[in-house]
Amino acid sequence: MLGTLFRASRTVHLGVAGAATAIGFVVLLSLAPAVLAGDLPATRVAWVPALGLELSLWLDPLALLFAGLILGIGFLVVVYAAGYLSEDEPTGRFLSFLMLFQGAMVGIALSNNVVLMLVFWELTSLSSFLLIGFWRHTAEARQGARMALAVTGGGGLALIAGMLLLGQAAGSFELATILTRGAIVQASPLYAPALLLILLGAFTKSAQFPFHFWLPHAMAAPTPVSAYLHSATMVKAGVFLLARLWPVLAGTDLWFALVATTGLVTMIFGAAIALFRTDLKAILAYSTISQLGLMVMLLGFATPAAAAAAVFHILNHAAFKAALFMNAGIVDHETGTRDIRRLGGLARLMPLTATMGVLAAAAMAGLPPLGGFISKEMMLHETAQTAVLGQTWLVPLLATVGATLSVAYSLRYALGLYFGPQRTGEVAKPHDPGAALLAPPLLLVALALGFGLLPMLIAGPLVTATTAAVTGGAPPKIDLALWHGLNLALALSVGAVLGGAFLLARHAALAHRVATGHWVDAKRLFDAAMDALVTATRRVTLAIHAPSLQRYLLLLFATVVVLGLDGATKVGPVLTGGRATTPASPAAIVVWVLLLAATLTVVVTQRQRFLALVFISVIGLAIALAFVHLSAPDLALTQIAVEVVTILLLLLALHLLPKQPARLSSTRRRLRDAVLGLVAGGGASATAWAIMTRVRGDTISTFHWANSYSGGGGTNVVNVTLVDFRAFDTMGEIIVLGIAGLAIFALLEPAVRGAAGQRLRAWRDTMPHSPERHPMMFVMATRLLLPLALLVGIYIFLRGHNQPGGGFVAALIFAIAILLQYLASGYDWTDERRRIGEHPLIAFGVLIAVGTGLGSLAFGAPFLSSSFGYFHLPVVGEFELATAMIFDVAVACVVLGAVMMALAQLSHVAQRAARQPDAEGER
Amino acid sequence: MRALLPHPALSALLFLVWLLMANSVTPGGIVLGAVFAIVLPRFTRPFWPDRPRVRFNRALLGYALVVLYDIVVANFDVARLILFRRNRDLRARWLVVPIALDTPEAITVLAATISLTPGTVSSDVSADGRFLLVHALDVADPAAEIARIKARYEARLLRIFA
Amino acid sequence: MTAFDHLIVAPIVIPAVTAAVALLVMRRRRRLGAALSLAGCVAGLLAAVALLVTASDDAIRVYAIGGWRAPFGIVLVLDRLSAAMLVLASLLGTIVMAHAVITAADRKGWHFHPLFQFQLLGLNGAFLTGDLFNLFVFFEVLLIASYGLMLHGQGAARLKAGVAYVVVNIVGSAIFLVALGLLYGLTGTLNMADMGVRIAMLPSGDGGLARIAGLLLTAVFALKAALVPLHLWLPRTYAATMPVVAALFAIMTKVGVYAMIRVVPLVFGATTGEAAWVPSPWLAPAAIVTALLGFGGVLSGRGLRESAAFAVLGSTGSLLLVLAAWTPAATAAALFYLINATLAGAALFLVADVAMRRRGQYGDAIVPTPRFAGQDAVGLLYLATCIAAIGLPPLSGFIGKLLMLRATVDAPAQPAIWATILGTTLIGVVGFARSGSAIFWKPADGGAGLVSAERSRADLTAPAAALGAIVLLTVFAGPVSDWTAATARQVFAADRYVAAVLSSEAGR
Amino acid sequence: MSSAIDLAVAALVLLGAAFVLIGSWGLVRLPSTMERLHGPTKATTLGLGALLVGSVVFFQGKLGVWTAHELLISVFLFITAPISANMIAKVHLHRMRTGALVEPESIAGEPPAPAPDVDWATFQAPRDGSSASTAGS
Amino acid sequence: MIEVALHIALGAVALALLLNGWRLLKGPAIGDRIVALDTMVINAIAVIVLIGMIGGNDTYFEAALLLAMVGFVGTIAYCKFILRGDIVE
Amino acid sequence: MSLEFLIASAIGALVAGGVYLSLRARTFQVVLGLTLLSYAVNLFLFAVGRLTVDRPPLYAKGVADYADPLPQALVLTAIVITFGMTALSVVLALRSFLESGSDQVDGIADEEAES
Ligand code: NA
Ligand code: NA
Repeated sequence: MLGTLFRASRTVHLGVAGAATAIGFVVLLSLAPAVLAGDLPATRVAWVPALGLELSLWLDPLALLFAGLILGIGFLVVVYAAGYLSEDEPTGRFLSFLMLFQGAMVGIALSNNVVLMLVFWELTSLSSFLLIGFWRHTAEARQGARMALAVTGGGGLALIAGMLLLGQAAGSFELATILTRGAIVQASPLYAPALLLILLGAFTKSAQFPFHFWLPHAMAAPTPVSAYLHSATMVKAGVFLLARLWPVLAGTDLWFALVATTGLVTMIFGAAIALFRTDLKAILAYSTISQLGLMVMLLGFATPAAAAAAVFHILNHAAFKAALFMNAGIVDHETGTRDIRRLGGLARLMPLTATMGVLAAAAMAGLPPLGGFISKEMMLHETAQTAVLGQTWLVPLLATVGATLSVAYSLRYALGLYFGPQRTGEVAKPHDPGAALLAPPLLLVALALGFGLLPMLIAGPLVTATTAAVTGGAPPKIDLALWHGLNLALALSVGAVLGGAFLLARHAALAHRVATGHWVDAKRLFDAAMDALVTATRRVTLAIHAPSLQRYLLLLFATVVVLGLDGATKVGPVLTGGRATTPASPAAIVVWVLLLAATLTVVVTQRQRFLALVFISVIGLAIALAFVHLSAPDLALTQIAVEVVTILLLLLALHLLPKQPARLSSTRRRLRDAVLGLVAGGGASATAWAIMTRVRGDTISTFHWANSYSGGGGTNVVNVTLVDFRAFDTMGEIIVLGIAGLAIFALLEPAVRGAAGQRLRAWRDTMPHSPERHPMMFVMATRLLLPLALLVGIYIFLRGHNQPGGGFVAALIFAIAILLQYLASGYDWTDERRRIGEHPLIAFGVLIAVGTGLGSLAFGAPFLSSSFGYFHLPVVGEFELATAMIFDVAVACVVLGAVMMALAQLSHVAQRAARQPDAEGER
Repeated sequence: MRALLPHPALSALLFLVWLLMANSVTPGGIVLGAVFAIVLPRFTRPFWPDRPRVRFNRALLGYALVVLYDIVVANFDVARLILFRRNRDLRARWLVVPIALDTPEAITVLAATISLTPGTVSSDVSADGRFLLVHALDVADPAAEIARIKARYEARLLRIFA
Repeated sequence: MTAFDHLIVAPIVIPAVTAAVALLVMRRRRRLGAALSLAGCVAGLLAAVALLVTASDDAIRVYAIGGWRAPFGIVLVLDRLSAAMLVLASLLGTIVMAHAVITAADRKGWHFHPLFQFQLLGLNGAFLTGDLFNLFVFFEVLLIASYGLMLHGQGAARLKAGVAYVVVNIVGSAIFLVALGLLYGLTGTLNMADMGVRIAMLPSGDGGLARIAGLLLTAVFALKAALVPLHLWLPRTYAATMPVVAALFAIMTKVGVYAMIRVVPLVFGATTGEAAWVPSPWLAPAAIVTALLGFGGVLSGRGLRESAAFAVLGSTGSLLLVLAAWTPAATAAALFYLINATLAGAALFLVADVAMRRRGQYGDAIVPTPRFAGQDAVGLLYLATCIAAIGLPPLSGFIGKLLMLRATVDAPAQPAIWATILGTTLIGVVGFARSGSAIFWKPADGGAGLVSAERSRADLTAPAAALGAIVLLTVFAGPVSDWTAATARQVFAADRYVAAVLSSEAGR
Repeated sequence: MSSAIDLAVAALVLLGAAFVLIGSWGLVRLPSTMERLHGPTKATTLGLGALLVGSVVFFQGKLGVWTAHELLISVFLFITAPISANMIAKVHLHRMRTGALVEPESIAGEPPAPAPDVDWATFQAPRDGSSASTAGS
Repeated sequence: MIEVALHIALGAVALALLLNGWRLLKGPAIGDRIVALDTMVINAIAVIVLIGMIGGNDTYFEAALLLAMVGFVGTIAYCKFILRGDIVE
Repeated sequence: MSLEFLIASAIGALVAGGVYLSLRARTFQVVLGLTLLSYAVNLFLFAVGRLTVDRPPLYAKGVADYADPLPQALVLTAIVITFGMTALSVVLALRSFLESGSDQVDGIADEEAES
């Protein structure tokens, strides 16, 4: 929302944010009476039906409570931020993140669809990441933000799984529906995993042990954020979730064991640490952890009364903890430090701040007459009702320990800051800040006080209604009061206060022991784990993804071999089919021997590259002969022509490459590759054998045969297939060739500059050369051959439709005829005599091919439909014209263009490099 | 005529080749062949700017017959050498043939002829274009062989390439 | 036939003509060529959208090229799946092309525009064709165009990576041909619909060969899709090429996925006996490792492009993992996620490009830099893109992941699938948070800001547009997911496809 | 008539094949490259020539099909074969001169120089303007 | 009679091919190998002609023609490579 | 020996050689390997139409026995495409060598350069 206002003034930012929040709060207040009276305002807009995700919002008392907290405190935080953030901070960015966060939190509170709630849930993680990292230049902010994101975002992912399972078990993603299906869910086998995953989400968000460690580091955020996120809102999302799903999830032994235990442990653990922190915000952060533990524990008890206690404590905690954070922020703001050891006796200098701070701390300590006292007593009362492992004393005792610790750290905060010897941090005479900083905490402290003095009036109806919403049952009868008579809870409470005072008195000694002890620091563990993860991942990633083509190919071949074996062996393999084999003539066997020998020789002589090329020629020749023998004249023609061009290409490249490089592979590797090659070759042989010996079934080429002449106008079925039945393939094929030409041009054109150009100029052939460039006989013969070859090419082209031949072979013949001129007379000589550039040839070829295709549309026929006719001219007689021949012209154009482009570019790259203007400068 | 057919000999060759390829003599084939025989030489003219004139005379016919005859005879001679002569008895020699022909085209034809008749292979030309290096598989008298080549082939070629 | 029936060839004709004309024009008039090329992209997009609208009536349209009816000729088939892929490719192509023109990346070497258009042609052809060999041909078109594009701008690292990319894919093409040959030898047909029918009727002794063919095809598609262990080519290729090209390549891996979605249910579907669902047992484990390695790579990436490349890898892994269940629901979810992953992957590279342009000598390395122009705006774009790529709310990646999770709720491998998807998301979140905070938050020592060549903000247009597409996908996630669900149903109703193709009136 | 054709065809084919074989046998048994170079010329000329003529006769006489492609094959071979031989000889000369030959030299030994201060083109670039030079044309 | 003659001829040519192959493998000079390859091409033409005659089919002659026309290009290129390194100057 | 055996074993030999060569550490050998592989693939693709001697697919009325034309058309397409790919890979190999001075593809040169 504020994103667009990035450049607007600070006042505008604050105004908009404050107003938006205030309006939201007011709207909420206006709905509150109805909600408390039992109304259930709701709205829904479909979003992703396939997911069961819809924008479904409702406002029940629990939602009201949370949304109210979020918006109310949110407004105060905006006001506070106005005083807190200096002029040069980017308020626009800050507030837009804050508003995003606020919106997401309200969304969690109001969601009536669990999937929607997940959306908001993860959004809060994200926006808190941005807020914690707001002061991004500091390492703590960045690390804190990342850690918060990792832990809460990660928990959120578990929550996603949990919620989806829950929805699956309940048969709906509508929260209202799910809440009514507790029995079904708890009976479902999905209950346990769902619960575990959901708790993971809740506990991480609410910083429950052992996921608590991110919260203190989130304190790197600006204080308004800490006040907001880490006291009032985000961390409570976990608690909210537990409360929200109470009717479906609570009440089982598993719930109790997990939730209550985690809460209790967290309560004690957080409090104990809080006691020994020296950073004000750290003290508050750990206290928050502890307090959250308390709430979680209460919800874990799964009784309505405990739920009521939790609800009331949520209210109290929101009030006093936000106030405390703001208080700490003021102190930090005015004194320049948050180190409690460097502060003291501030009460005289900052009386208003001190008053608020002391009152809020008292609420946190659970001292009367503040609301904190009431909720703590309710808590102690509930623990007294709870037996674990048959022991009734265990839980109350531990809870009292937690309470004791909380009294101690609260008092330490209040006394350490405001009383005792005067220490003022960085500043000589700090003083109370302006109204913007004072008013919000003041209001909150007043609230905390009100919760104690007039609990039933201020909070009674809300707590009652909310508790009912949490438990999903009838509104419980609750009695919020400071005095419930002399009972065990009061005794425990008093004990806690006394114990706390005692602890504080011995604090110095204890702190020394704590400081000298060896403690496992969760953050350091987390960091170490993260670093280890990153290092390990990087190592694995680098090791796996080494830039080795050999490895890529090895895995590819191995995969294919494994898959092939899997395919062949799973079902009973039948190797040889029923088709009669064809006896081989001696000539065929000889050609086969030559092919095998040549192949073997290529492999053996691979490092003598020139020789290997000679043997490649032999293989090509053998295959051409095989095609002749096996009734494939078109293939033979093509093979012969392509072979020549390929050899020229390879020779051109070889000229500039090392000719007899050293061996690189170890014997072991060569052995491995040989084995792999033999296995792959064996597989290929077996497959080929299997298919060749099978009786051929009915094939679509029967149709091609039958329709070649009547429908395609040609007797060479292969050619008709290429230019008619499957002309579309051919179009793609010539485009491939055209692209190859273009890509080769693009590769070689710039090769004469830069490093490649230098290398080309520095390159000296190691072979001694004959001084003769253009042998006379060769030159003369090629000049005679040019028109002859062109004529043959034309002939092969024209007859292609009916006899072996066609545009492709014709173009190759043209290309070879021209290349011969290059070979004989040199690049420059030939190049200046050429008539047509390769680029236009390719372009026009493609255009002609597509144009032929489109031409048929004009006649209402599909793309690339051919037509042909027989015409009669005087003298000439009857002849055939077919659109397929135009298509074949396109083929010839592209092939000629691409082949010429590839070879011409390659053939004179060295000369071009030598002629490069900067060639002189380099020497 | 000169503009239409810059190289009548080439055109004739192309026309003949076309008919051979077409495998039949139809009116259509003749028309097409004629078209190509006219167009291709013009199209490829830049690649052979100063083609020598070839005379269609008796020398040409005589030359062709002589060469064909020599090829057949030499084939049998060399076959005998390959089959029955021991390697150490072979009298392989380099022949340095001085040539009077003065166009590369004519020299090429001479060299090609020598190569086509088994037993002799044109291996190189001197840098000044005045000698042909011929490798002979088995000659008793190099001078006589050189004289034979000059008399039998070069003399006729001098009359064809005027 | 009405003129509208011919529209199906537009996605092939438009780029072909644009490429050829651009090739002719570019030599003398660069700007005009670029403008034509961009116009070609837009025209292609419009045609694709029109086809999408056409396909939404659930009919399967068959167009017999050359008038030769299936299975004898090559037919183009327009169904929901092909239409959706066409739109996705065209949209991506238009955005990327715009970025190339805006940032003048097209002038870093020769023939960018023809190669780009041919690349689109190859993609569109692959999506439309109903013939397996024709699919191979279009694979080759899109591959060789991608080789050219990948090498655009050159430089030692790019060339070196290019060699590996090209060679691996050439081998892949060879395997494709073997598989094709085997299938033709067994069934005597090349039309995919016909092939499925004929495989179902093979004598039992031929089952092994059919299985081999199916698995080889799977290997080929897996290679294109970069599925472990055939993924090794991807990270270097994508990281070494120009980011704008890599952005277009975001769809390349998806072509492999598309091919699997198209071919497996049709040719190796439920009725094909011994060959039924033949790739299944291999797919899921490979996909799990792919997702892990992909997002692990995001975590350990040293540069923005590298981590983006790994993110593409990871997303492919995730979606193949879900796809491997071979149910309509899973396929629907995977398709939705595929759309998101393509756009998000492209956006990642585009943002990386923008960052590189502004960070000068720091390039895309994940190290702190002095402040650079537009740091906040680029940072914000990066954040949003990462959110989409990794699948956090509120963008469509999240919806995609939720859909995938839901679709696999009943899958036998559900715990593994869920753990992989969610676990890799977490790894990715941590990874992107690291890279983002290092680049956009952490200041380098030495205070002065970077003076970058980039002054205008025009280069933010295309990434913003990609993001805009993602936002639209999010907002209209409902209709889109309905579409993908209908698409998946269509894909799995192979008999309908077969009936449409083989009984088509079209053709001779 | 038919038997005469049969006989002619058989004779021509066998003659051709014999020369092809003898040529290749020469390639195997002759002592060094230059001598071996003489073998294939038999295959090119009389070997293939006889086969091709046999083929013309065969198709005309036995199948009634007039084919003349065979003659074209000979035309092309007559143009190209001498060039191949020439180039291979040049390779041999070049290797011999640069001392790259490890195998026995030709029994003819080193070629004599054509004239004082003139060498063969393989060893000395053809002089401009001479008929051995193709530069400028 | 023709049948027998053709098969004998084909056998002879095949044997010739085998001899070429032997020389090709053996060398020893690069020139020997190139000669062997060149001869192999010529003999291959003979094979094609014979196959055509045996099958009574003149369809294959274009292959032979093409081989006669372009077969030597490879030979030349190999030679040029040895002589000059750069086959196109 | 049958023709089928000859072709099948030739395919196997070419595949074996192709696989081995393409696993070598330098680009040129890899290109040679690819060439062998493509020969093998073309032969295979051709062979799936079954082997037929002396029956080229040239249409004539009444002829029922002919070589399957379709695989031939496919192989033609494949040959052309393979040629394009070979050309590109050869040029790319050369270009890469010129740029970096190394024709190795085993990644070892890169690691040296990086360290
Ligand atoms: Na050159
Ligand atoms: Na001779």
